[in-house]
Amino acid sequence: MPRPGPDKTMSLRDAVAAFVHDGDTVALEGFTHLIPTAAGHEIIRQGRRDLTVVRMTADIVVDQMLAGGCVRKLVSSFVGNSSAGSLGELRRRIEHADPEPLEFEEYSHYGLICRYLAGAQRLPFYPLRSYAGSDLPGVNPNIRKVASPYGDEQIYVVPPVNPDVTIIHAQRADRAGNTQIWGLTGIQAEAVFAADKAIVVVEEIVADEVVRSDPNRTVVPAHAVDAVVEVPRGAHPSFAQGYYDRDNAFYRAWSGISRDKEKLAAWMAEWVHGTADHAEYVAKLGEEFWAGLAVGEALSEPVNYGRRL
Amino acid sequence: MPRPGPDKTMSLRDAVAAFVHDGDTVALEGFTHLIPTAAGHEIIRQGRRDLTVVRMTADIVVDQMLAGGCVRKLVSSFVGNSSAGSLGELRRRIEHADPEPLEFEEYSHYGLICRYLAGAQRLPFYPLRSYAGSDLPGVNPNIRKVASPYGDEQIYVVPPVNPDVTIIHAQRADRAGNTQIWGLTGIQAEAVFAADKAIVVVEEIVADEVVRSDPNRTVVPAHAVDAVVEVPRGAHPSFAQGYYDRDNAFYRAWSGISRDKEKLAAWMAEWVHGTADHAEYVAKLGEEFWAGLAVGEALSEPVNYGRRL
Amino acid sequence: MTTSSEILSVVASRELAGKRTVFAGIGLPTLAASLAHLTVAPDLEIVYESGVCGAHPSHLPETIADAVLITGAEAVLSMPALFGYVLQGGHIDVGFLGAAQIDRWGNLNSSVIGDWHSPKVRLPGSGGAMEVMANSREVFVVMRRHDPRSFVDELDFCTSPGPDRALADGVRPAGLGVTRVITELGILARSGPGEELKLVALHPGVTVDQARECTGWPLEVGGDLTVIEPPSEAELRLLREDVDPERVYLR
Amino acid sequence: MTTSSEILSVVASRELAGKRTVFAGIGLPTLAASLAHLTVAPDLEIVYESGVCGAHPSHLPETIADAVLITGAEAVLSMPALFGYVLQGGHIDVGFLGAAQIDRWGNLNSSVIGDWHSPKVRLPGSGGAMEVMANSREVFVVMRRHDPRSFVDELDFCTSPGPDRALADGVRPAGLGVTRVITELGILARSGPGEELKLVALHPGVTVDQARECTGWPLEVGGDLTVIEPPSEAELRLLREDVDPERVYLR
Repeated sequence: MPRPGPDKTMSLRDAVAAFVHDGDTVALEGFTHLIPTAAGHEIIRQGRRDLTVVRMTADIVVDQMLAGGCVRKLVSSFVGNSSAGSLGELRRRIEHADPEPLEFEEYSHYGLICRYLAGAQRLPFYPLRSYAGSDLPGVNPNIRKVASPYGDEQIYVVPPVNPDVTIIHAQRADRAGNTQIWGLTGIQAEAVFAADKAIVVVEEIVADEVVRSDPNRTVVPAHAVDAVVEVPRGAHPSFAQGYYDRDNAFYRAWSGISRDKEKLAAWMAEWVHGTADHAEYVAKLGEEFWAGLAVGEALSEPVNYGRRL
Repeated sequence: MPRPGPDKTMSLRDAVAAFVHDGDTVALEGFTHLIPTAAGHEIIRQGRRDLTVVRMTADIVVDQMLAGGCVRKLVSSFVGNSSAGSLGELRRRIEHADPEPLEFEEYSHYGLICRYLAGAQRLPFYPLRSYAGSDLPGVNPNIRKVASPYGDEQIYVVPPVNPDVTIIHAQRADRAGNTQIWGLTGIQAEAVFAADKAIVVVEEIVADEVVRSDPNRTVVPAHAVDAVVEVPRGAHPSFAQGYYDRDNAFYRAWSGISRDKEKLAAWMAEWVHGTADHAEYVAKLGEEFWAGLAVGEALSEPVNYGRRL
Repeated sequence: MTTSSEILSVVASRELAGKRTVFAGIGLPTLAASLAHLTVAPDLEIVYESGVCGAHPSHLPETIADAVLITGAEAVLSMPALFGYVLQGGHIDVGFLGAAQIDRWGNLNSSVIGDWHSPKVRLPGSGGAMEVMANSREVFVVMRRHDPRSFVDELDFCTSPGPDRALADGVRPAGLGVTRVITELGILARSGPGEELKLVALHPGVTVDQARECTGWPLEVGGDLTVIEPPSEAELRLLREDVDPERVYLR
Repeated sequence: MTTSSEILSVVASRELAGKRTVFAGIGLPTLAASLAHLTVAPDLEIVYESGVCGAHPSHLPETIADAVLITGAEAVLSMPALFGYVLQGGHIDVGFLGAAQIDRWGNLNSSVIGDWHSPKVRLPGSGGAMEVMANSREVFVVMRRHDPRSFVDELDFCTSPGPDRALADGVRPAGLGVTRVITELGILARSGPGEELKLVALHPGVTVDQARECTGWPLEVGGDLTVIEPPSEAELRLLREDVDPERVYLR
């Protein structure tokens, strides 16, 4: 029997207004692929303050949110502009408390993954084979040790993270929030399940039939999603597999932009505060620019799910 | 640069001979879907003894392995013939030690899932929110408690399981062992990663290009697989999504067959010991029978992985 | 004539008013949930233990893993995701469970009759029942037979403990445990930890004494004991024509 | 003329003889692994931190998550599967790491120069480096610059500890830690816990004294100190024509 799920589609402006509040803990995930940049920019436009941002790879979008004055605390396992250089604002905040200090809670990648795993599973802690002998537990009291009840082994554990809201970017979803991702799927599902609320930003909202033709492709089921937002090219300068490629030139340029406070302020004024929304940002980049990131076709072979005769 | 992986294809006879030894701990997984029946039958034909069998849903194939005299100990979270009745041999072993006792280590589904998760991740234990107040920890000393280091909370934990060999059935794999499953994927990936050796039995071995057209469909990567075995219809009486449907009539018949020791012995003699291999078992069932389990077409819509221009 | 299966399905469906997610096995629970979706809970989604979310089956499924549940579904999840993120993660409003034995606190036995070490009858065991009990916001139990062998003073074995037993074991439970038991005689209910199951409703023509005789503990009666409204024409028509037209489970 | 990148890639590739799985970042490690696949390790598979296994890229990738690594790959794994099952599960023979500082036990710093609480330079941090160190059977480090600022007597901060520090912390390590450090001067090596990194090989023309001067601890020399065989014609041809024909990383 057909069961159209509830329609959770919203504009990005409304979704951020409804689900991101001053002082919230906000997780933005996407490992190099499908970084929710458009959502980060909208948070800056709406002037959110005192956020705790959780993100495994704190990269350009985090540096921009820092420059936007949105962030009091960062929880991360890698703070850098990929392999393309430094994050100017982040380094000023940490190295010089300029313009103000940044609280930084530091993990390794798997440590932060395990925090999401614990959060998604409502576990009080999650064990992992990292941290033994590292100086990190000395500067992060959240990293603790537990004795195994099956021998004399000890193991480090991390506590759950349960963001007030998790924001991810994906290739497509239906109106109810069934979200499909291909290529790198990262930690998106766990970050959504760990959160109290979840916003899914997608390249395109598709008909229910498209999603249902391949239910294994659904990384996040509708019941875990609160808002579905269509923002084409919303992951720029990162990429969306099969939609557009990574803007490597912008990654390389970011070190230079962010190193200089005035350049950075000018960039923010022009590209974030100076655009009403992501559609304007996309249009401002221009069709010639986007043609340079266009990708060709490499279709998956269909599989047969079968039909009872 | 093209890199043809090593060819791990073998016959089922050779794979069982090479990787399943008397006294081994053998995990057979597949939750209703893709149950590795053909592999269970080959283990019986080769007369393996004193196995510890790990399987979440101990159902018909386990009852058959018990009847074949292969099993000393069972680790499971559900012992029954789906919703279609009882397992005669299993009940005789447990209720009457007839013809001999069966060691039984009992869990809940998530408890056994967590044992695979711990095994796959080389963790000394895995926490879960089950067992509090249950009588199961009283009869299974492997289920223990740990105090959280983040408050006064206590939580039950289970130890890892690391089978000597895990056997799964899948729709398809390439010769190197990259294994693709759609429909219910269950606990197959974790059961393989937890094991020392892994045998993947498939409906069909496909060209490398088929697998590579959709890498997200690969549930188990080649480096975790030791043998790839092509056995069409090797999951009967369970089903393979898109290949053939479940033989519900056989499930319903099993209670009657297994309740009666002589009937059971006759069935084993005819269908397992009386067939040289699964191809003979399939042929003996006959094409008319298989036509009754045939399924129609419901193809997934292709997705675009993209190609750099 | 209305069958016992029809009555139980309809009564259970009404209890799902306004719920969003239900964890259900095949049979009466899915009939109840499917009917509720058409009546009192339009946004209801059935989540199956096999990992299927948002199924749109072409035929009535015979198992929780039936191929027809997968084709056309909205999502199919792995076991770790289904049990870890969805169930233990707290996304299930109502879990349906059955059992061989239930006690006054809603603790359930699905493991053995007799002693676990040498049982008279070996039953299937927990499966995911323990997880459904520990993690759903509340649990509904549908028991066809209401008799003292099933409604016992003391369980032979506690497979799936309610929150009272969890608390006694030092663990703070996530949900309320069993809140509704729907039987051929009526409805037993409790609102959560610390409370016994009380008789709150009877089918027309059933007496309090009958219910007490069929219950293995001294059954208390709730202050607001009601008579259950029989299935309406509309409910029966939906059940018979839309939910299970071939009467696979409405036998 | 042979460049320093070419020499380091060739020397590192030789150390991969017979290995099956390598965890590598983009740059010299992938060049070394790709060359090894064509020479001394025909079954070698590169596993990327992003989750890609068995990549068949159409173009030389610019990051470990480059779209060209995904299209046509044999498998793409989620982060929990990649870090939990593949890496922590013990499926990696050799992990490649870099660092700002290394000490004589192969402990690595990629977090800060100066004090963590108010660093002179904030570096990217662990990423997955700590996990690669803790879980690979052994770790190779390629350091372009061999100088006392990088090869230090004492780390400013220990991000990724070797097995000696893990043992001192009461945890039994899974792997051997750093076994090879390949630099512009030569190769330092140790076979596992309890051993210091010793100088075992020098590039032609480099002296022991030079290596000692460039190392921030009193560098011991292994008994079998050898001179590194320069890249062969065949190795250079494969590297230049097949692995990185556009000289993206061979700069």
